[in-house]
Amino acid sequence: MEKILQVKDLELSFNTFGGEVKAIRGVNFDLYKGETLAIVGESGSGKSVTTKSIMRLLPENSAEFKNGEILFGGRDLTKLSDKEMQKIRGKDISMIFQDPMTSLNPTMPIGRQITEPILKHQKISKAEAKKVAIDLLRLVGMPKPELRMKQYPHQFSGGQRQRIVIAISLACNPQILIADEPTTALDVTIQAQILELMKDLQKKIDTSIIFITHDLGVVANVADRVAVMYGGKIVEIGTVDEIFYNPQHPYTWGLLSSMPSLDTSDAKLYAIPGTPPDLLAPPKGDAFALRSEYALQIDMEQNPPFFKVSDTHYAATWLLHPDAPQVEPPATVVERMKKFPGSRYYEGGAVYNGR
Amino acid sequence: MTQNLEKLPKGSFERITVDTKQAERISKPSVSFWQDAWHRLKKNKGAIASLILFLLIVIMSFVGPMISPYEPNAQTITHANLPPKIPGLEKLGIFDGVGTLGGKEVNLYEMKKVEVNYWFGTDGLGRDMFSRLWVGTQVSLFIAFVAAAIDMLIGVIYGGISGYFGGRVDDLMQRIVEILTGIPNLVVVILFILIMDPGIIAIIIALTITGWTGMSRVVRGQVLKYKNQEFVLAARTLGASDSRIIWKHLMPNVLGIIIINTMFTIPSAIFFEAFLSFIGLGLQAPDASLGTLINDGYKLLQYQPHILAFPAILLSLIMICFNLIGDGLRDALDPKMKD
Amino acid sequence: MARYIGKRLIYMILTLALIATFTFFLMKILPGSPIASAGKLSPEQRAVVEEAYGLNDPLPVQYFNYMFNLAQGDLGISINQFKGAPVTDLILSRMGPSAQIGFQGMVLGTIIGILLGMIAALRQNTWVDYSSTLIAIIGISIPSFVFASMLQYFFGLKLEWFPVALWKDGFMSSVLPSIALAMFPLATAARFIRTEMIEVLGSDYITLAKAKGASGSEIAFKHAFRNALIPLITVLGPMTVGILTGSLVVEQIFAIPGIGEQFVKSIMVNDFSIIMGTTIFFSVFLIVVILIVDILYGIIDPRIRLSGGKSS
Amino acid sequence: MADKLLEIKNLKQHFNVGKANEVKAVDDISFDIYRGETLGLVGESGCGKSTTGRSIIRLYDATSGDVFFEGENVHGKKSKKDLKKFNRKMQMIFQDPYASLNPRMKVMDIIAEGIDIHGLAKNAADRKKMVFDLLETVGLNKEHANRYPHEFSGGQRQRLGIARALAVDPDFIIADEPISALDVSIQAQVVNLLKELQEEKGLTYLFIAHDLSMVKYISDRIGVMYFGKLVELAPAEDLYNNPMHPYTQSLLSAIPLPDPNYERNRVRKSYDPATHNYTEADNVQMREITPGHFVQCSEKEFESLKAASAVR
Amino acid sequence: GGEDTSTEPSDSEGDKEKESASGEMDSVQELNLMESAEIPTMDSALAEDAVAFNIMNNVNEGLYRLNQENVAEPAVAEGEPEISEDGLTYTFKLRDAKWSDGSPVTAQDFVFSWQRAVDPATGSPYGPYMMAGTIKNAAAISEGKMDKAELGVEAKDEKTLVVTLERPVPYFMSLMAFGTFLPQKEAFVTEKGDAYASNSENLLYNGPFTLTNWDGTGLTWTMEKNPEYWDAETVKLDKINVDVVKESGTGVNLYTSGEKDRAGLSGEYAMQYADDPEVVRELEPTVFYLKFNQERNGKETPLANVNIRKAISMAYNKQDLVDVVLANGSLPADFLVPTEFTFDESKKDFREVNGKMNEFNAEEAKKLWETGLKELGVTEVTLEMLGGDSELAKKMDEYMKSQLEGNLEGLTINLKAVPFAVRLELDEKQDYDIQNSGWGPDYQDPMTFLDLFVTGSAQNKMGYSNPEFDKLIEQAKGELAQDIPARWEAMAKAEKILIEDDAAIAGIYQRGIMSLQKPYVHDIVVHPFGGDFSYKWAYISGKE
Ligand SMILES: Nc1ncnc2c1ncn2[C@@H]1O[C@H](COP(=O)(O)OP(=O)(O)OP(=O)(O)O)[C@@H](O)[C@H]1O
Ligand SMILES: Nc1ncnc2c1ncn2[C@@H]1O[C@H](COP(=O)(O)OP(=O)(O)OP(=O)(O)O)[C@@H](O)[C@H]1O
Ligand SMILES: [Mg+2]
Ligand SMILES: [Mg+2]
Repeated sequence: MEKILQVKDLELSFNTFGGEVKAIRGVNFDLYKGETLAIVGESGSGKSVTTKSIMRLLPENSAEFKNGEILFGGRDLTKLSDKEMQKIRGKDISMIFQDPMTSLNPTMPIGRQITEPILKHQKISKAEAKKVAIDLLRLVGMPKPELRMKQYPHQFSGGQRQRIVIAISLACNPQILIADEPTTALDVTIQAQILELMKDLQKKIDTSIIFITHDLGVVANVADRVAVMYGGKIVEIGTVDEIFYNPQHPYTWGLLSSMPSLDTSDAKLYAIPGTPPDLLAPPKGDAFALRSEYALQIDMEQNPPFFKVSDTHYAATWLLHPDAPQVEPPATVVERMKKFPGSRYYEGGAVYNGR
Repeated sequence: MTQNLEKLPKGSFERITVDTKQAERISKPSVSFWQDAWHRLKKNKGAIASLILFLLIVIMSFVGPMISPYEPNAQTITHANLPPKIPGLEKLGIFDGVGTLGGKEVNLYEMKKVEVNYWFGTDGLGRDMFSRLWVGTQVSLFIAFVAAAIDMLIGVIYGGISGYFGGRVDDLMQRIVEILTGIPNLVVVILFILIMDPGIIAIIIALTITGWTGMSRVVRGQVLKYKNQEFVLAARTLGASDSRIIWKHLMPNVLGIIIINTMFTIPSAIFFEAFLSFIGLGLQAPDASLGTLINDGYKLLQYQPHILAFPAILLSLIMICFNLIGDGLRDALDPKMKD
Repeated sequence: MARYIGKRLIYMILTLALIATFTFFLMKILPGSPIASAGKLSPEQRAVVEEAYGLNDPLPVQYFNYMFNLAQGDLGISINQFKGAPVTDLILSRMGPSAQIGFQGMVLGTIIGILLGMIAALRQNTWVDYSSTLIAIIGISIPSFVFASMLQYFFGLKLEWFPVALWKDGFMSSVLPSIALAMFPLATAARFIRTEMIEVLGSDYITLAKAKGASGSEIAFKHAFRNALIPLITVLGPMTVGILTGSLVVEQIFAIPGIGEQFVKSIMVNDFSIIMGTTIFFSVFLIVVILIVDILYGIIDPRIRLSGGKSS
Repeated sequence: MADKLLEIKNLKQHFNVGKANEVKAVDDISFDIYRGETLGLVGESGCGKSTTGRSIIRLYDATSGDVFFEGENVHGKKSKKDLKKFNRKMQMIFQDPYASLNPRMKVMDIIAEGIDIHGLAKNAADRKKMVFDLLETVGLNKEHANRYPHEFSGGQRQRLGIARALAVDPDFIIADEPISALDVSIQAQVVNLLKELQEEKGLTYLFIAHDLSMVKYISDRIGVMYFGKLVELAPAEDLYNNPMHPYTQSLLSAIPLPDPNYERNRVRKSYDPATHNYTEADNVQMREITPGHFVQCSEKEFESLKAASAVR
Repeated sequence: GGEDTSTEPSDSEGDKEKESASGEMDSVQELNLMESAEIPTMDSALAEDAVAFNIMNNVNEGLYRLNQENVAEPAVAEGEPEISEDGLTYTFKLRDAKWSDGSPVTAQDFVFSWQRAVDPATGSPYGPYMMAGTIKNAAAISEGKMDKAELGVEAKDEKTLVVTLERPVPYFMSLMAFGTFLPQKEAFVTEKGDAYASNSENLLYNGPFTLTNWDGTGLTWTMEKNPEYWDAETVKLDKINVDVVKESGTGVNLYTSGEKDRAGLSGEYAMQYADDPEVVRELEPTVFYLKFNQERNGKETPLANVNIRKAISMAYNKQDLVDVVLANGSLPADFLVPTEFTFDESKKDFREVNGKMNEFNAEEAKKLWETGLKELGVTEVTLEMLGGDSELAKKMDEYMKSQLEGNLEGLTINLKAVPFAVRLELDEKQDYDIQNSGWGPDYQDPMTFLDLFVTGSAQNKMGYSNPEFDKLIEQAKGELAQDIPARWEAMAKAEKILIEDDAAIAGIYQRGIMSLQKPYVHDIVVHPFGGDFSYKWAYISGKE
């Protein structure tokens, strides 16, 4: 498959007066054409910063690229000028934000907000742009789009607003669509509609989507591949089945077990204890170790490298080191692993051991 | 993404138990909200410089009259209208006692056979401008602070009550404010000053009558915002009384805005007093304020610029200080500016 | 909308009536007689003269007479400043120049202030920001009479670009006074816009606009400006008051036949009907400004427009 | 289970009554809460869940209807003392851990607020000890008492909120979306804590959320709200396995689960209230279909639902 | 009369620089002037302020007019009147003067105008003030006790006017030059009704100029040469453009820029321009003095003690005051009746007759002060000094305070500066200790100053009463009216009692005024009372 975006060894810090916040501490991933890559991880793990750095939307006076590159179409986005970046934004890469209530300019009719990127990036007349915008609105399922073009954001419901934001992001048929928690502010029924819509649209224009969320249910729904972030790093990355049915990183285990499924019994939920690491002074070694019951001595000293689980599945935990002791994942995770043919707990006959 | 299989020391892979209680640590040192704000304010060079400058001005307003050899109100009529002269600076061509007389540049000290030096010159009654300037600063600052304090008191209480009790009370109180702002405040102030004996008290009262509406609006807005915040609701569900909610919950949160607003009220009070002295309703002679000094001086702009220049510069400096401190505070107290 | 304005008009009349009442009684506490040479008359003579002006009626009678006439748009006649001149005529003849310099000053000040504020916000914490803040602060910290005198001296007398004073050369005469008046709105606007812009620039829809590929200036003007303007609109009212206060000083210094300087004079000489008339006139003006501000509010902010006016 | 702790009868909460923008946030709902149970309340955003909770605890004065707590009418006129007593027994945990803690107060004072109001501590040392104990209970430690809320993470703050509620030793706690603002890994901490506390202290919860999977996990029974009305109320398992109201079905079908295989096959049902085609005569009300399973339905629907459940 | 609260106007007799003029008149005879306030009214019956009287003096003319030497000479009156033995009846013959509409000025016009001025229904403040006690029955009419037709003025025929007085008035001719006694044409006034005098169109003129472009409330107007004026050939100016400029700095700037031909120099500006060659100086007959209130709120003040009053009146250096503080050519006033104002038959200044009284003498003041304090049995006295709120007034009061406190141990002065209207009110209520007050003459006689202080006068208001003083004034007004030298002596004696013996008031200074005037402006005449200036003789020469 074609790699459309490559993020290599990305390190990024914020210079605050409290000191240097090392928000991204070496992130690597590729994005393939037409796929949906979900990024999950707890609050503050660096999901938004990673994607904003792709768009270069971070505050210029405090954010600083420390290392690494972001390759898009052969160009390193971290090195482009503002002008060049403006050409890419909205055209090749576009973005949807979390809160539909605040993402739209309250004093501008939505029609103009949709045509803005079209007029900006394509050489077409205003009338044509308007037509495109109306089509887009129709595409995202807005009834009577002609009438609604002149209306202002407050005249739309949350779900409708999020559709408008999606329409804006799709205006120039971007190659990459970044959706940063696009449904967190919506309730489940509307969330479901939006997710369906995004999937439909992806099929139609074949964009690659980076989808950020911490809702694992949503991930299971939309993602082809999943990256799990913790403390400014990706700690595990793999296909959606691999992550959900054969997770390797204790943090992923924690995440998966803390979600009750509809048939979870009355047993206590697994809860990850403690608080996320302080990125002003990130701990030596594995950032998650302090909260992990699977911590090893080495976690305190050395950062785990990525261990390959399969061609598509990697995890950064010392537990995958050949010398590491075999540990028993939480019960709910074991339940999941039972469904995965590559896992050691697989119950379904022919055993293939990835290790 | 390479598989790292280098040999690691034995024991590296021993399982350890981490104390998850310890994971609830907070690594930052404990700071109070105000310490935090102060911390951020300290980063704001403009605000800190202003603060220091302002303190200097305050100190000078008390020390100034003392270090000057002349009393602020003592008239030496033969020494009237002298330009500034500071020994030591003469060679630089400034503060050398040279002034205009009948269109010509002359050293007025020599002409009038004045042996002593007046650092900032003298006025038409031969009073030392240096000590008058600082005494004037005292008065201006006093007016400003008292006016701001009263203004804060009324504005805060009025706005607080209006916002907190809401409904009819709020409606009524807001209509009253509307009417008060509807009457051009100049009318009220001038009328008041005419009715009362002119002087500091009259000025302060005049300021108080009209000045607090701005503050009350601000406070009301804040109270409206906070009174439905969940922490207030929480206090209510705990059975907290209105007064407890107002004093323990609302006031500490509104305080920041109040302080900021005061920073902007103070310069306008100083300025307003200056304006009053322009229309002849200011302080009673021989008391001086920056306002009256400027007012005395602006007619002499072309001939004795020193009489205007020093108070005008000082007034501007005070204004700038307050504005920058106010700006700094706003940034420092803004929760959104949290790192 | 019509209903809304209608309702507002009723409120306005109510407010006005209250203001008139308040001022009326305040006036009556004022010391001194409105008859200029009262001091020269014997008590009998004085009583006779005061009778002629209806000043000897019981207070309630005077009050009701005044309010009754006011309701018919009659502001009475001047007692000592312009003997027998109808106050309405006086105000009308003085309104023009005041309105012109006030309006010009307001527009000039607001526009420059907005520009300064925007530049400051866009270049936050750079020297551009600091110098624009400094200009704004100096703008308000130099009293308007000093500023007006300096303008007159340098641009009128020394450079001869504009007339020194007097209301004779049409627009040219209005330039310096307008500039003097512009300082207050300039400073206010600059400070407000700066704060607002900084706030708006941090909001989500600005990030979205950036994500669309909009350039810095497009973001500033197309997206941020209008939203930053909303709070400025609310201070337009107080700003107008500032202009009014400024105008009496400026009118006096530039010898402009305006209503402001006239007003202070009338207070000083206790010309009851002029004070009342001007107060009412100012109040009407102010209330109308506030109404306009509220309507503007709706124009600028569609959220308010469509819900039919500000609720508070 | 038979012990009714709370009875809500025909509770109505309308806002802006008599105005054009009247909102019937809660429109005639009735249900009981038994001692020791957790009643979950779900529904889409804005359907009136919070309002229900707040009306129960008297943050709003109900438009009409009654709330009986241990047989006493909460909404009847009460003396300050009675109210205080009631406030001790019923507590609330709020949705937003950021907004629900006073940013200017130290944790010690926040948690001790209830202790202070009700005079529960004998002396300062006792008060301190109580706060430390509470912190311990919610999994924090003594050192935290000296800190300000902004120094805590979201999950920790929510635990502070819980500690505050627990300080007065209540019987009944309304938890208004206590986990919605938290991220998944933290949600579990809070839910676990709530469960533990319930077991330890025999608490009764009204647990409001819109996330059905978490609600189901914690609740014994679940009520589903739709536009101010309760449309279905049933034991948790029952509701999940056999949702009867079409809205409940739609809601359940929309919840994404962390299971890719399941997600691939999930079919979402949509709900259109118009399909009911209710008329005046239909007498729509809550009806018990199977024991403990109530559904809002018309007479006709009642029959068919009953028939359907009999088949199962 | 009364205190001139407007900024000092001024003038100069252009003849000081006559040599530059060389008599050549410019072709453009246009003068550009400023006034310090608007015209409140052009109705001579209602006028009471300097601006109005000044303009009326130039656009209208009464029986008499002050000439270049400030002597009242016949104007509308043709020659001197016939005066009856008892000095109570004056018969004036009128010359063939015309109104600006071409109609003749008749005796009836005077009768109408004077009756109107004294009629209480008109509400004129100055009519009653000027006429009561002078013109027969005026007082009673003004109080509404008599019909206005009873006023002692009568038109014998078109051209003969007979005036009957209450008592002999030696200075009656100078009164006839005063604005209140201007004629008004009845037909015109009735026709215009309320609109009369509301703008320059609704007025008739019989003076050297006519008023044009005046809208009634505006800041600008013009005076144009009146072709119907009987002495039109003397008038050289074609046009006078006037603008109201209230800010003295602006006035100076307008003068400097060449826009205006003359600018008054107030306060600070006087000092700045002291050596300017274009400065002209004038001494006004306006005198400033301290009023000592002896009884406040029904209680005696320390000022009831004559030694205290005397001490204060000698305790301030008037010379320094006029030289340094005022610096505008004012004179120290050790008197009440001003210098260069009134002269006896031998042209001897009244001042020379009476000399100086209570001159500055710190030593003497101190002694008196101590005596006074002893008599009062106190060591400290605090007094409130009421003053005007103008720049200059405030500055002067500050000086006074410093002088008094410096020279009199134990004295504290609290200054209170208030607007004029407020000061009047306080004066009226006698609610002050010391008041810094001023007075300008209403007619050319010491009496305009002296009778202010008789017991119970509207100006007294300070609890001063001396029967001897009252008697002297009474005599000067009555029995001695026709015995000029004796009258003169009585008035001199009265002034001595008032100032030297009783120290009821204490002189401060006689106001001098300084103005800038372009060298090409000639022969503007300045008057001590009534209208301030006459432009009848003025001309432009050397501007081109
Ligand atoms: N402008 C900034 N200045 C300083 N630190 C920042 C800034 N933006 C983000 N950070 C820090 O970078 C880290 C990563 O933040 P990021 O927003 O990427 O988290 P996230 O994974 O998106 O979390 P969430 O789920 O809450 O959105 C956090 O510790 C945050 O405090
Ligand atoms: N004080 C109020 N005044 C007017 N309307 C209100 C008020 N409080 C709530 N509402 C309205 O009542 C309805 C129910 O609100 P409520 O907060 O109870 O919903 P909710 O179910 O808790 O929603 P969410 O899941 O978003 O918290 C909403 O339409 C809301 O706009
Ligand atoms: Mg994020
Ligand atoms: Mg809610």
